[in-house]
Amino acid sequence: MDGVTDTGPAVVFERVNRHFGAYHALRDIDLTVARGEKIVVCGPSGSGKSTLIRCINHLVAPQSGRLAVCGIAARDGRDAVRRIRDRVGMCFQHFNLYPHLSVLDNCTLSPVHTYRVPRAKARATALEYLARVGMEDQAGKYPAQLSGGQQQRAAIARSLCMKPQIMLFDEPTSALDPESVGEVLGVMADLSQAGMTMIVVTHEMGFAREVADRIVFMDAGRIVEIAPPDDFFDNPQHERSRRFLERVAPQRATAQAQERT
Amino acid sequence: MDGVTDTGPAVVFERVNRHFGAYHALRDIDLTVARGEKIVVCGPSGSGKSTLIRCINHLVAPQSGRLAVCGIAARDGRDAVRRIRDRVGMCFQHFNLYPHLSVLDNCTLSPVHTYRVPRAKARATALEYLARVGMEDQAGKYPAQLSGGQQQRAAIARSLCMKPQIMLFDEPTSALDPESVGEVLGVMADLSQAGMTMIVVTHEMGFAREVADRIVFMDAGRIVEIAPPDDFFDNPQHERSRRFLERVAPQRATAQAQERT
Amino acid sequence: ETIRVGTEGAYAPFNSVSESGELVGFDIDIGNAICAEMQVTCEWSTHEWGGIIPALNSGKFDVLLASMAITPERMEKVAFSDPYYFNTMRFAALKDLGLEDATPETLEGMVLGTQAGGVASKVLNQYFPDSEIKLYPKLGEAFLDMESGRLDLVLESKFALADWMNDGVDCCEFVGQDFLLDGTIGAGMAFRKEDADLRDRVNEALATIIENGTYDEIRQKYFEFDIRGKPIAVSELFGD
Amino acid sequence: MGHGTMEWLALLSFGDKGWGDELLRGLGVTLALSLATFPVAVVLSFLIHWARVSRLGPIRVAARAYTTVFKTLPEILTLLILYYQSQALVDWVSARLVPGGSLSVSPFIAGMIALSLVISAYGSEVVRAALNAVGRGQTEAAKSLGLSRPRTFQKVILPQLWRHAIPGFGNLWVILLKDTSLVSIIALSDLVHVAALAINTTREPFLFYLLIGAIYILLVVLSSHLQKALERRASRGFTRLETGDA
Amino acid sequence: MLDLWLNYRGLWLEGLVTTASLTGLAIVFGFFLALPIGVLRAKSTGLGGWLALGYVNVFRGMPLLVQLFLVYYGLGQFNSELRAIGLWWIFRDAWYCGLLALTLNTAAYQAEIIRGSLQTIPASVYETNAALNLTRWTAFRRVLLPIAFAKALPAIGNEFILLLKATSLVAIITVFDLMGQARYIFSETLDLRVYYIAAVHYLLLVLAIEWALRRIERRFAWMA
Ligand SMILES: Nc1ncnc2c1ncn2[C@@H]1O[C@H](COP(=O)(O)OP(=O)(O)OP(=O)(O)O)[C@@H](O)[C@H]1O
Ligand SMILES: Nc1ncnc2c1ncn2[C@@H]1O[C@H](COP(=O)(O)OP(=O)(O)OP(=O)(O)O)[C@@H](O)[C@H]1O
Ligand SMILES: [Mg+2]
Ligand SMILES: [Mg+2]
Repeated sequence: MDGVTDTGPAVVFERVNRHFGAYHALRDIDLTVARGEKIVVCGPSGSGKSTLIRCINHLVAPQSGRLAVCGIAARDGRDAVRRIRDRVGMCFQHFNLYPHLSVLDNCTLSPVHTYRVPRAKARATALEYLARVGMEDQAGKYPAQLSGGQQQRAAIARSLCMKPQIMLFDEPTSALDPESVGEVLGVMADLSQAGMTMIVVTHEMGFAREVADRIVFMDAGRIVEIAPPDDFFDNPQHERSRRFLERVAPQRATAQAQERT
Repeated sequence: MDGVTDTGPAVVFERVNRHFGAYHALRDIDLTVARGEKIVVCGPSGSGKSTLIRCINHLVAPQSGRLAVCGIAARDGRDAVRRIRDRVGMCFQHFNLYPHLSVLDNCTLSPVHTYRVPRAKARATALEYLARVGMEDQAGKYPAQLSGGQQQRAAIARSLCMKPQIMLFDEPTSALDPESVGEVLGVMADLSQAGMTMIVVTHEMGFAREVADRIVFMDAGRIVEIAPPDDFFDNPQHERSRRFLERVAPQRATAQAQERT
Repeated sequence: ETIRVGTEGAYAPFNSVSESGELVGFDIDIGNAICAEMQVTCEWSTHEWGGIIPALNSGKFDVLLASMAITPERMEKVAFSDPYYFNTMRFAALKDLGLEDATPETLEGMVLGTQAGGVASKVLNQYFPDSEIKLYPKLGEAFLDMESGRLDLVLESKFALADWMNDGVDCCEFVGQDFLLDGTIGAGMAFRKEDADLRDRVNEALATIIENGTYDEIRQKYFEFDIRGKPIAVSELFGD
Repeated sequence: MGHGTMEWLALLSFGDKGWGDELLRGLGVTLALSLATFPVAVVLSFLIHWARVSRLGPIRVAARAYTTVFKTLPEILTLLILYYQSQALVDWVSARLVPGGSLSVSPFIAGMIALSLVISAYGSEVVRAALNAVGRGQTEAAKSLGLSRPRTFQKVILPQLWRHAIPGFGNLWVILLKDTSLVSIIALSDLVHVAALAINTTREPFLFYLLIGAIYILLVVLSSHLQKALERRASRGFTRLETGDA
Repeated sequence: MLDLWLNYRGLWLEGLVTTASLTGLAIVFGFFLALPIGVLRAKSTGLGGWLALGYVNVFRGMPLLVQLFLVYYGLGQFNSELRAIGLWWIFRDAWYCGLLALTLNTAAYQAEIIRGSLQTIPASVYETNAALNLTRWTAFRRVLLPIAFAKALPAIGNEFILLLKATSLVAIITVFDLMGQARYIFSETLDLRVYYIAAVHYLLLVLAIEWALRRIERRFAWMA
């Protein structure tokens, strides 16, 4: 939101590492995400997917290596983190809407108080984005009055109000009931068509196949495989990816369960 | 445990009803379970499955109709309920082991204190049953030191220590991680092969198909359909059973999810 | 035989607790003299002033010996012995005020204090409607507030006030006259109404110790003057 | 006022001229009253809880009324009412049972009764929360294994209950300890009452109230350390599991 | 019993007003005092945190009765010093002293409530604040405080009722609140029913507070 238009890659990881105490959560991550690219990150639980994308907007600080977002590295001066976060929107698994604010106020809080956008203008922008996610008629409601799917769409609109260049999604549909998954994935697909740079952690393999430019598969803190979706799903290169796909592809999983008894 | 060997049916429900306040949880239940028979009860959430099997050992008291277990009805004298519970073992979704007692003490508590079995004998019996569920080497541990699957197997052993004639299982695997489901279903399959009368609430359809003599399908407090597993799965008679099977059979569910995106 | 005697224990010099934790004072000595005369053992206990009559009536002790003024209201609840002295009231005022006299007019707007539930509180409520009145659970607390200047005057037993002011306190001085609540016939010991027997025996013993000089001996320990003379009634002083 | 440190120390000395020994006795009364009341209050808490979940409607209603009343009345009012009214009650009962005998309810007993009533009204909630924390599953498992109700309580519920009840009861103990100060109002010679007597003659309210305030703080801090230790003990069996070698 | 109330109804009503105003003012002043203390307790591990902990321990560790005596009679001993610094008008008045002691006391309890609710705010809220680039002050004022307050509301409501009961102790320092009036009327009549009448007043006050709290809590329906 500070007017600089960057042209280089959206995100660059170079040998990034992160420990939690003794636990090595990210190991030598190398990854370059181009402008407008859509990345889906998958992998077993605990493999470091969340840690990876949280590094991008510095909810988790990387400990070694280089990480540049829109050309800005966190080390570049005092308010670099703020400038990175200006450019990066994030949606969480549990939506994380502010429960005490209406949907509209959720959307205008940061523009009004952080960016000093006049309140009327912030509202107009918010309503525009809410309309884009099909939530314009819910603007006055509180999060607790909405379904999970509606909450997640409101959260997406809230992020868009910051006019980010990159959107991060951490399992945006895994806390939703099956009926709501579709509506959120729909909004995300729209967004991708509009050319947003997106990095999405998800297990929705249908979505991944459809929307992703590349799939990043992680295990035990490492990126094990990066491949276009068709290659990844139909011809996984690594033993671990294959095992993972067996487990998340339900047809095979069921077959296994029946063998057990 | 009072030496009477019964020969009639294991459980007989005749027009049994149960209300919770205004809610009619069991409606005119008729069901006869023969000695040695294996019944799987399934149905949507809230349909009354748990209530049905809890009636059998009087954790829930039926309000009208007749319910006889091993020929004993609760009305037959003051300690009828106790005599029924002597003959019926139960395993719960959340295992309900006593957290302050070791596995072995969990198994011997009731024999020693209720049935006055000498402690040494009770321990020998307990170790025997623990061996049968593959838990003899965990006898000294406390429940919280065990995995979910181990806890459930310990709970099964604990029930067996009472030498029950009927075993009830209320969703014994639904609180387990996928890897542990198999070990518990395995123990249950063993038990069924040994000729135990079993009534199992579960959504593990593989297990149901393999082990059950009959499937009881419930909806909204009623028994909607009773059929042998092959008939039930391949050719459900009722619209509701069909809808239910569509939902729990994962192949179709996945197909649906993918269509959405 | 044991007689259980109740008192307050916070009303020097009549009844109070010393540094060594013993009950001391004029009331205590008189009580002990009476018990000795009756050849019984006194068993003392202390009670909160505000509830001391209910405590007597509910049987927590048998004789109430706490410098209680005999009033018609109280006589409805309990029976009294013959008066054993006249507890006259007097105002003590802050010296800074430089008061000449204490009348309802001169004390208008001032803060007057006394112990709740005593005869002085009756006088204040009845005759001083234009002053602010503060009532304390314990008399000692009223003295603390005089010393800190929260109270302008305190109305209480002249003897209690004298005892306090003799104790190295130089904030205050007596103003006005001694007086007595109307209908009061002195301080007496109280009994449950059904214990008339006990009361008669105590009256007898009281008469004896007054006669044989024991009473005066005790009185001289505490007061240099006679405390059995009857002063002027309050209604004559302030009444309209 | 105007006293130096030496004079203050003299006031607090143990002996005929100082208040040290009286204060110590007052502390004894405070502690004795708390210690005597607490077990009664705990047992009452259980009884009230059971009454609240009783199958008999009138008992449930009575128990609800009990907790509502004693949770809304100021403790000092409860104490005064009980102090005077309980004597009337005792007289009424003893007139029927032991003709001629007159029992007197001492301030100590009255304080004990009043504080037990108040504390147990809150305590029944501690019991309820602790039982909830133990969970219905435990009772159901015990039932299905044929354990009798008393056995279930003794062998299954009680050993687990303490762990969940200690913080709640610890809290109530501290409240009780402080509430004993109210008995000074009915002239029981506890710490506060002794302080008031001392102030009557020494005219040093600041010193004495500060001193007994510090004593109470000390007691409360000690109690909370004791409570932490008990909590650790009670959860030993359980935490071992969590850090165990499984 | 009604006669006993009617005979003294002026006093009863005065007492009711005194009790209600003392309680209401103390809870509000106490809240604003508790706010910084609670925040320090929750956030600061340095000197501020220690001081806040000390405050809480002192005011929760002493019986309120002792605090009242200490403020009223204890500080009264220093009347000349207080006069010198011009604060005597507060300490001269028993009502102010009562209000001061009650405020200090409830602030300690409310600070712990605020600390508790601040500490139960999940990490996800802090993460969201960071992701939305909120400044620390905006995050604190617009997000953390409202959420903490809503979480604390039931406990503060409870504290309100406890404080109402505690107010009865100011009677001991000569304030004529409900309890003070009851003690006075009792000394006039020596009739135990006076205390039962006082009890009914307290019951009604508590019911009124509970009713008001339910209404306020309904405004925080978004907590669901
Ligand atoms: N703040 C933290 N403190 C300590 N350990 C952490 C923290 N965040 C993550 N971890 C650990 O790092 C590892 C990777 O966590 P991460 O959340 O990135 O996994 P994930 O792939 O997102 O898993 P999931 O699919 O369960 O969300 C886990 O073992 C986790 O316990
Ligand atoms: N103790 C109880 N008190 C009140 N209602 C109850 C009680 N137990 C069960 N119910 C109600 O009875 C209905 C049937 O419950 P039940 O537990 O038997 O369903 P279920 O088929 O086992 O469902 P699930 O698959 O969720 O376990 C539900 O609506 C439930 O809310
Ligand atoms: Mg994650
Ligand atoms: Mg169920």
